[in-house]
Amino acid sequence: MVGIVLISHSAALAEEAVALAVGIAGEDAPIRPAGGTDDGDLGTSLTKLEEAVAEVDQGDGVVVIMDLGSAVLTARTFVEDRADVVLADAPFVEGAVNALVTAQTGAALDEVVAAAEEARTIGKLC
Amino acid sequence: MVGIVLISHSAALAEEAVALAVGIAGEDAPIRPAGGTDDGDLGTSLTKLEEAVAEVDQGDGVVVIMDLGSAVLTARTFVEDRADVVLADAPFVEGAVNALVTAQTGAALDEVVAAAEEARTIGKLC
Amino acid sequence: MDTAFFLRWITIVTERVRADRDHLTDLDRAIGDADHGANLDRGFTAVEEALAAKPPETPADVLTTTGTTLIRRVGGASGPLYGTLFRTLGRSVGDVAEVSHEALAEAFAQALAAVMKLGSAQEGDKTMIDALAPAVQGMRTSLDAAAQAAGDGARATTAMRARKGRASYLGERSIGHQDPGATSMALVVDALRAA
Amino acid sequence: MDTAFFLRWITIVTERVRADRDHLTDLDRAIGDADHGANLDRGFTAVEEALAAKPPETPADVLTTTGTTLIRRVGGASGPLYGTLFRTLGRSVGDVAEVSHEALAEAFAQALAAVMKLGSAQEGDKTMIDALAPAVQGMRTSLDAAAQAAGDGARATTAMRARKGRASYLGERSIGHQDPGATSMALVVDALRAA
Ligand SMILES: Nc1ncnc2c1ncn2[C@@H]1O[C@H](COP(=O)(O)OP(=O)(O)O)[C@@H](O)[C@H]1O
Ligand SMILES: Nc1ncnc2c1ncn2[C@@H]1O[C@H](COP(=O)(O)OP(=O)(O)O)[C@@H](O)[C@H]1O
Ligand SMILES: [Mg+2]
Ligand SMILES: [Mg+2]
Ligand SMILES: [Mg+2]
Ligand SMILES: [Mg+2]
Repeated sequence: MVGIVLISHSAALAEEAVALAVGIAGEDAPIRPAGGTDDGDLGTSLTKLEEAVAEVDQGDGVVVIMDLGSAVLTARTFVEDRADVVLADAPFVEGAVNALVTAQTGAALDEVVAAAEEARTIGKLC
Repeated sequence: MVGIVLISHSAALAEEAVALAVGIAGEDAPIRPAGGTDDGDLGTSLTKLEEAVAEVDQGDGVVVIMDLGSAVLTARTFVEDRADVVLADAPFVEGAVNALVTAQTGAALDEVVAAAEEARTIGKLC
Repeated sequence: MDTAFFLRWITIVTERVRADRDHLTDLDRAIGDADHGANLDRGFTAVEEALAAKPPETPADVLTTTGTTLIRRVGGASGPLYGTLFRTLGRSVGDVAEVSHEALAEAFAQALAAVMKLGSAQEGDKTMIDALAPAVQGMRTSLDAAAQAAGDGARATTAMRARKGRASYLGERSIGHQDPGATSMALVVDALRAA
Repeated sequence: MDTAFFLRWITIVTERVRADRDHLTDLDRAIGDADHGANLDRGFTAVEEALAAKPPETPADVLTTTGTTLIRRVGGASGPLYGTLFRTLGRSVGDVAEVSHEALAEAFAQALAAVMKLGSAQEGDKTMIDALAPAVQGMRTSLDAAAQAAGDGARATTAMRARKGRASYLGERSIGHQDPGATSMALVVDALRAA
């Protein structure tokens, strides 16, 4: 199955977004948080991202969802030499839920990315 | 200033999203989380929403941003009889940051709602 | 149907929700988050307390107190939805001592519209609407017909694919399980004929 | 310019970052999150250790190790950006023992393009690009001209409204403060002529 990593400036936010997504979609597909710096401060860590990607990588590709700022830059730097890891331009929480739900159906990498990105356009009030 | 409330199924997610937004935008405009049930379980609480709205209400209106499911239904029920409280159809984390940043400039209620909703369309990778 | 009738209705619903609590939660375990029985039991227990604390004087009092309490105490998606159902019933029957069958049927039709609007759900989305909408049709004839239709509607959700609520995230995998909210809605409507 | 030249450059940058740490952090306090000095100090301290642990054999070694370490250890947006700058310099100068002025100027031009692409930033967005882009122009003439242009560019950010990075969230209120990243970039470029 496709793996999912949530990278955020905030370790707690990434963890809670993972928990919410797992609460909704279950734990069949692998998803991990990569938040905060190596020292646990606010910021992002390439090392944490690498570790999280390695943990969720089952050989079918990995989708990374970023919140803002340095998370985006760190993720972009990471995928420069990883064709099997794709960044989704998606809302952090909603994209994570959609991606996990889709990954669990056994969908392919591009389908999981598309599901995450579609979260942008799904209205909550209709 | 316009107040902002984040309502989520998860108390921790709402708290961390508030913390991230405050970390980026500062604390000039009021923002509060309303997550979880009255008993602290996963779910939503009208009472928590009412309390959070009361705390951030400075007379200039309040924007509520919801994550998913029962948070949307609870928020919708709440605004039935509150014309000064508006629901933003926005991504949870990104909408919160944009709303708070805009509220702090002293912007009006409709501008803060628009800022939150614009977060849908702002690409992270360009 | 007077205040005592509506109080009996709510009491029977409360008892049956308590009795079926685990069954409703099991249905929600299959396609949701395993809390629907617990949510409704918490909600109706609070309703029981609220009605005991301040005895209602009219049918509308019973219905409005029930709805307002459910919105506040259920904690899940079903809280605002059932809350809106009962509050709309209360508003529709109005300030009278006796509610005619026709007035109740009209109130249910209005409540259906309000619940559909709140949840943006249609028939066929595998939600409580799939029991409530046929019940509204059946109620044009009798409470028995309404109960029968609600039960049939709930059972028909098994074959549906969820398009609203948590179960919608399961997509295809939501097929083959009866919807918990449609099941509890059939219970609520069925209790009317026992009241 | 040989391996020793590039090592001296990085050493001077490390020392100056340490000396200016509080100033850079203060600039970031005004329009960011008050960590730019701490971020770069942590990053270049790690670079110092990495270069000491495995002495580099070529200019490219110095530059690549610097970039890779910064990406991994800075922790803020400036980490991937400065990391990409140094790694692109390393890739551009290639496997040589001596780098000509022309080769360095060309490497800086390529690094500018890579950093702009990574951050999707343009000149005028009030970022490190506003010091780096004029430095690349100046470097066509001399290291002195580059340093002068980078410093002027950094100072010119004061009047700009931020369009990228955290400061962009401040909108109008970002005007009137010099950008921390542009300030550190001017320091980095200036250190070249002291190396
Ligand atoms: N948008 C909606 N419209 C109508 N009914 C809904 C909607 N969302 C959920 N439901 C109903 O609510 C039921 C779930 O209730 P419950 O388990 O108490 O809430 P939650 O899903 O928040 O845990 C579903 O089985 C479905 O019938
Ligand atoms: N997208 C970007 N493109 C170019 N430079 C950027 C970008 N985002 C941030 N910067 C630069 O990074 C500096 C901030 O670095 P730093 O404080 O270390 O990171 P953070 O903002 O994550 O705390 C800014 O002053 C700006 O010059
Ligand atoms: Mg449930
Ligand atoms: Mg629930
Ligand atoms: Mg900073
Ligand atoms: Mg920072």
